[in-house]
Amino acid sequence: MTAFDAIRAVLIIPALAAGLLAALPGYRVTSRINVVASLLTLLAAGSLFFLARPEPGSYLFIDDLNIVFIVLNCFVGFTTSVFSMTYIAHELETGKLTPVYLRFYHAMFQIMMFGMNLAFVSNNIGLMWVAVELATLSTVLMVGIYRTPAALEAAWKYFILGSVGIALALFGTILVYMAAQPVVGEGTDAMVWTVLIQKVSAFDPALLNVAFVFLLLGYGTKVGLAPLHAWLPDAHAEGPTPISAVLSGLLLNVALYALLRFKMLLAANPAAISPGPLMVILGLVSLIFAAFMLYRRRDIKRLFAYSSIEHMGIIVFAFGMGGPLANFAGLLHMVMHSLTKSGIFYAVGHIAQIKGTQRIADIRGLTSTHPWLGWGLVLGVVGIAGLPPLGIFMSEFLVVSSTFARQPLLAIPLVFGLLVAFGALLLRLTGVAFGEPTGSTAPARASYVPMYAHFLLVLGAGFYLPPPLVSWFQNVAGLLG
Amino acid sequence: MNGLSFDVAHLLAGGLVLISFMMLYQDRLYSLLNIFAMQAVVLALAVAWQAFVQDAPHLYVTALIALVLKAIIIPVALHRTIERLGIHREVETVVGIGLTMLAGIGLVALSLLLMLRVTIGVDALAREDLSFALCVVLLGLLMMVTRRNAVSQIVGFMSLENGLVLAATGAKGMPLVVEISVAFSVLVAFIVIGVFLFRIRERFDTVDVGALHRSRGDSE
Amino acid sequence: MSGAAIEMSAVLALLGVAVLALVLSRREQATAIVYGATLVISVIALGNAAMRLIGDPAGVSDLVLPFGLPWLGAHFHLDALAGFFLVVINLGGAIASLYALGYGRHESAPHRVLPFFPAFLAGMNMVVMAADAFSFLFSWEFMSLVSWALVMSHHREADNARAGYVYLVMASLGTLALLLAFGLLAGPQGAYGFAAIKAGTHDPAISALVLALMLLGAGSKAGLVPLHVWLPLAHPAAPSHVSALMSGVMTKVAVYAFIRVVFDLIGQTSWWMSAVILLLGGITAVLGILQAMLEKDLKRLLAYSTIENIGIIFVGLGLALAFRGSGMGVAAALAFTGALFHVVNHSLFKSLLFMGAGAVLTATGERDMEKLGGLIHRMPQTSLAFLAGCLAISALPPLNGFVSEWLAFQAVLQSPQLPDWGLKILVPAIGGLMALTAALVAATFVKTLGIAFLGRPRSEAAERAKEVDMFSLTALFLLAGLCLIGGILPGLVIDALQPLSQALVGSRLPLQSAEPWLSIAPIAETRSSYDGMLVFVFIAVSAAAAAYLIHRLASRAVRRGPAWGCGFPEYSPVAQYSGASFAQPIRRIFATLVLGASETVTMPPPGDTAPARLTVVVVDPIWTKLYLPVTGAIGWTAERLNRLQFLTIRQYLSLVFGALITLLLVLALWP
Amino acid sequence: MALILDLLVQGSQMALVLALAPLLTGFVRKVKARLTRRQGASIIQPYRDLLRLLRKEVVLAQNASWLFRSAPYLIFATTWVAAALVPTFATGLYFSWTADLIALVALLGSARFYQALAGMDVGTSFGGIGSSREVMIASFAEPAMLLTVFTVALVAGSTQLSTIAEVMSSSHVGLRVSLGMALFAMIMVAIAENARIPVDNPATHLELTMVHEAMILEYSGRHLALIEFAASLKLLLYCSLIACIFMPWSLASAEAGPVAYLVGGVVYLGKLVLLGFALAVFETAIAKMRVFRVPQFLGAALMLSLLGTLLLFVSRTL
Repeated sequence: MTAFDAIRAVLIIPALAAGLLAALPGYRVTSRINVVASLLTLLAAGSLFFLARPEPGSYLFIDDLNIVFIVLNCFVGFTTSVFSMTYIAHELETGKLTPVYLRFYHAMFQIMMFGMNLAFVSNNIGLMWVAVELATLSTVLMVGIYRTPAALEAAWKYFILGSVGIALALFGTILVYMAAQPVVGEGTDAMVWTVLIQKVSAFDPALLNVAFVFLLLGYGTKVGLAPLHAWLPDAHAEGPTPISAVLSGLLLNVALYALLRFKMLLAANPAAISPGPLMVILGLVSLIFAAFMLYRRRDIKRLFAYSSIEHMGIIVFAFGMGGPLANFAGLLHMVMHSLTKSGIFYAVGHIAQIKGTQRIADIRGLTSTHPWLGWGLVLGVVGIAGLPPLGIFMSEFLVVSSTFARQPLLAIPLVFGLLVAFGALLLRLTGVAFGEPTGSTAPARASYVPMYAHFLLVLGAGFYLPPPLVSWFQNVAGLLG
Repeated sequence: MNGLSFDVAHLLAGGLVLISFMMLYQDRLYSLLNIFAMQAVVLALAVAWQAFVQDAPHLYVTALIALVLKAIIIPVALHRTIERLGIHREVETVVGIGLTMLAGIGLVALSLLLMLRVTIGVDALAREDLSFALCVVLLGLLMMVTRRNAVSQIVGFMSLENGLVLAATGAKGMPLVVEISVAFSVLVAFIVIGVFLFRIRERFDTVDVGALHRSRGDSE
Repeated sequence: MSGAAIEMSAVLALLGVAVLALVLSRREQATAIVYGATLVISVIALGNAAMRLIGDPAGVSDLVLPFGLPWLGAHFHLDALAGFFLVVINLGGAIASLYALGYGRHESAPHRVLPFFPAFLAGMNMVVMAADAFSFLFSWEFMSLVSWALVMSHHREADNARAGYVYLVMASLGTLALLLAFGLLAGPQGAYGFAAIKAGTHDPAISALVLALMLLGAGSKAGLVPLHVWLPLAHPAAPSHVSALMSGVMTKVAVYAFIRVVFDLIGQTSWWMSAVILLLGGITAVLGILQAMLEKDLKRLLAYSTIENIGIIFVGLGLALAFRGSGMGVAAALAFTGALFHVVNHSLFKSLLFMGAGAVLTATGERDMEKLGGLIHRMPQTSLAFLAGCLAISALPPLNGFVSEWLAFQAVLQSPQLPDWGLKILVPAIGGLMALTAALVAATFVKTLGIAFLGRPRSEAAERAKEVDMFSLTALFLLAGLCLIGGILPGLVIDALQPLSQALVGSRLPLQSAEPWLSIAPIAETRSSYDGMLVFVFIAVSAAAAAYLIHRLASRAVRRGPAWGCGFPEYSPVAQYSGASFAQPIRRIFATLVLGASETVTMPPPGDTAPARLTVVVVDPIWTKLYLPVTGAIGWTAERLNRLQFLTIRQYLSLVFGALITLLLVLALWP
Repeated sequence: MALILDLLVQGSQMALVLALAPLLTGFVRKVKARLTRRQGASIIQPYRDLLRLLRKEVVLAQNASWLFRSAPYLIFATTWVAAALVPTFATGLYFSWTADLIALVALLGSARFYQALAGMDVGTSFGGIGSSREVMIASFAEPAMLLTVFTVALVAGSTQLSTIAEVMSSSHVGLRVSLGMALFAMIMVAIAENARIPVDNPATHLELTMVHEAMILEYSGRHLALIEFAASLKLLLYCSLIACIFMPWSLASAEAGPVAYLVGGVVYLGKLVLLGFALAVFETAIAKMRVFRVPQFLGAALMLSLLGTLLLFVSRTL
């Protein structure tokens, strides 16, 4: 089998699974099928490493950049499916979900995986746009799945803002096509990324500039950059926790990936504005804004949603800075954040189920009552706050130090934001994990495997990055320019 | 390409912008819907003309969708929604109509300013189309943010999308145009259904701050 | 196996113990196993480091591990400086483990202490070993993190939670400052290795900025005013053997960081920088000891006195920097030696005192001195060891505290040769501050010992106190003995320190072991000399002789009788002088201006039998003037921004719209 | 042989201070009595008191601890060692380098430390008052003393008393403002440290005014004797310190031979008489001040000494 089959497998397995899951009743079977399908997808994705790269087709292709995203995507998708087995079982018992919705949920989960994988492997900016929209719509439906007023409102907000974002992104895409068309010629080729990146230097800079603004805002809405972030906290807070995990861990990455592709295009055109400054500014704004917003949060899932905004800010900032060090740091940070944040959401999901609330004020002393969950949360928050020995420390180290050496004035707000966010996260953590326990002390019926699997990976990365991974990251960092 | 085709395309595109302004001007929902239907018709014409000029038959599908869905079905659906939900008939504006118009003119100026930087290398038709499309998009957005009713916001969104379709069809030989327009129609349909299902009466602001305080863990 | 390799394997072993502790932390015998293991490992590491320091001080053994930054690897090294601080760390670690073998058995939640204690030791060792920016900061923050976990070990008390919070936030502020400093030193290419940094040249502006950042970073960990606020909260919150490590040893790791960067990495500095350090040090010393004097919580008092000692150490370092900058080699060596000597001393007697406080805590369950008293009868050995600690920290001969104090004063007396007038005038003034500090320290520890151990018990708990176990006592007397040895054989320590001073300030003091009668004469005997050994012998002999003669020739009769109560027959222990009343004169004189201390007396009206009240308020001006405003500002901003959480969709859309229009405008107006 | 001789000289000095101390106290008392038109006790009365006390039994408070009992010996020993190390009739004695000026101050400090602790041991309020006030006074007196030491040491370029004495007696020092200030400061400190009027009154037993006496209120018998002895040793120490620094005339230098030593000894006695007389006059001339005015008195000393140190730099290059 060639890599192309692997790519197709990555797309087809979820699609088939979606159909199957939509048809089958019964949660035991479906949830297992869900896991199996995700596992198969992961295997297919993993095989991409070892198989020879095919020539990029006009619709699908695989290169150093997107393989990172695909593998990460499938991995987190797999662990999430494992996590959602226990989680959804509990939701069924408490009657928050009915079997019908459960079927729907599993189908949607696979469709979303399909959409995201498609977005990654698509070599065609039009196709990529469609895929992103598909992924977004499927998550919208899942966010509203509880049908409480808050959930519906969150889904609605997500839907409207998302649609506007989609529209802007499309306009940007059209502009890129317009820019490409005179050089590349009419037809599909003018939308094939691999072709564009070769010829982009000849494109009309003015068109590219306008295009980038629309793309930045369009896909930036999905990345959750302030001030386009509004949908993100509520969508995380009101949807089922597995979806929160996937949103933070994956969907933001999808949009980020799209953004990066176009950044590379623009960077390759000498006459166009350099995308760096815009991204740096948006990143800083998001970071500092989110850092302050963390202080007044009362809902634990919304808290971590805002921390996702904060970290997306850091990542976008890093990519905006550019250069081998910063890009490396950005990639590393993205991977680490996906793993850590989804792990945190696994923990939070179980915690919320045990305590029967998401109000931070009602959750206390977890390390005493539920040591595994409590210390897991501590580990995750410590990691997300950028403390060693977890992986994010390394990326933050690189971002801050390299920035301060190049642009001291940019490093000050960066450090300020980091510190403010740290203060808020630690404040909440102290309340939740320590102190006199409150609420139910019933033992958790949860599988800690996904959570601790993520944390162990991040922990390992904090100590030691395997050389192949490193050279590969450096390679990609080089691609990003 | 010969002058005539250019002029016609130019005329139609300009017509779209004009109609966007008319929509901004309206203060009654029904007439707003009618004018939107009119914009859809003009869009359909423009798309059809492009199909004819670029002799790209698949574009006729897009034109047809525009005509059937946007000019007929959705306006009717919205009419019925308004009656069912008893939404009262005035367009609630955030800022005065006049101010909105001024802002609109500013937007038009801005988009022209942006597009005039584009080199003449790109063929003139595309260039004009783009600048007009940008105007329509921006005006649609402006409408969304200056109107309170859900309905008029949807209308704004759809006119924004009209702008997109215009741009897409204006871009010569752009693939996937049909698919994209279909996808968008689905989106719009979702929105309309959403409005209808969720009984979103006056505005998207159903859940005001007070409601948030109740429904979210984030209140003081 | 090279020195560095042995040291790092010790670190790995410690981490292994930590994991082991995680596994069996809830077992009964876990305490003995873990602390036994840490004791052994620390002793090995101690021996290794000491051999490096004495055996071949000039040599450097390097070690590169395939961890950390991929393209750089994790660099570790063991040179004289590292060796010295490793000795301090592992000595403290070993004795703390020994102490904990007994003390740990009283721990309420051992599973919250055992895993982190070895990790804490490992972290401190790693910081000192690290030879590149990444490994350094990694270990540094790791150290902060595990010590935070230890502070949170008694997390159910709300104060501890707050303490842990303030501590970790301040710690990460420090880490970020260090991060920026190393970012500057490493440059855009990211040359993070210490060797590379040292090789590179840094222009004055950069090195000034780095120094400022180091004062922020290392100062916040060491407890330099105004970054000291976390220290009196966090150190007491931890279990006592950990408090001993945090106060006695971890602050020294911060000092190490400062020395490593300022003396070793950035090279030459200009005079006003040392002036800044001197001022900060002097202010820190006085403020710290004043607050200690007014404190009634035994462990917090010790924490404040740590701040004071850090101040003295930084004064020493500032002097060394000033002299080095003015090319006065011997004077620089003198000041530097004094500072390092004080590092050793403080680590010894502060550990001793904290462990003594721990013993009191186990025996009585009280930290409030106003509830103690009379312990000298019930815990005589502990009291004796604690007395030794108090004498040492009050810089009284013949114990070690005096020697470093003496060296510091000798260094101050070199100031007239300074070429720069500002320093000429400043240094004696700082000397005055140090003299004031010394006097206040003595006063403070008279109070501590007198209130907590002497007099009559002020509470039930104090009456029922019992002497603590053998392990604790051994540890206490070990430290007391070391304090004495350091005091009577200072020459050996000074000689051991000379390689460092040679390496870092470029010159050394004459060989002390050559001096007659084990005396020390850092510059010349005609200038100044001191002989701890003889002083000790003289005092001992004359005291013993006096006692012997009197008992022999005069009388030895003793009769017990009631104390003279000014006519009152038997009156309650409450009537004794309390700590607050003991401190009152000094509070009125000094604290009124410095700490805004205020008394309010509420007298009941005549005829009313209600008691009169005297309430004393002492506020740390730095907390109210510096920290509260900052936190307030953050809260205010958060409140304002929080409105954005509750907008309507239309308003959110207008945000998007606004962003779009702004960017388009920028584009349109782009040149 | 030479070594033994040196040791002899050193030993004789130690014996000398021991012998002279009560005499000085007695002399001062006698002069004070005479100045107030009283007959006054004999000049050797202090010796008698000491012997009497030594022979008496010790009455200990019920809860006096080992610290309370060992403190007097330590106080006595430290003070004696300190006193013995100050050049009296000759400089450069064999062990003179054992402790320099700073170490002397510290030795006196430790004596005070033990005394304050002993005061708090029994747990009466008087002990508390005494110790608390003692450390308060010390917190001014000690820095003032150290700064005076700085001034002197900066002039002499040494903290070694013998060296200082030599430099001071040499011609090129001359008269200096800062030295004058140092002298004044040291005298004020000496007054405070020796619990003399106006800071404290060794004769009073009115509880509320006493400082030094309050600390030793519980002491009796040999313990009291030792403490009294230490007190008079301290007085002697300060006198000979002032003498050695500010009037270092005809101090015999090391190995100067018996004749020089003899001359030195006689001159030394003269200095003591002078200082003792001055002290007595001063004490009779003024009244005791309130405890909370003491800080102002000693604060003045502190300021004087600091000014002295700083003025050095403007006065003349060193």
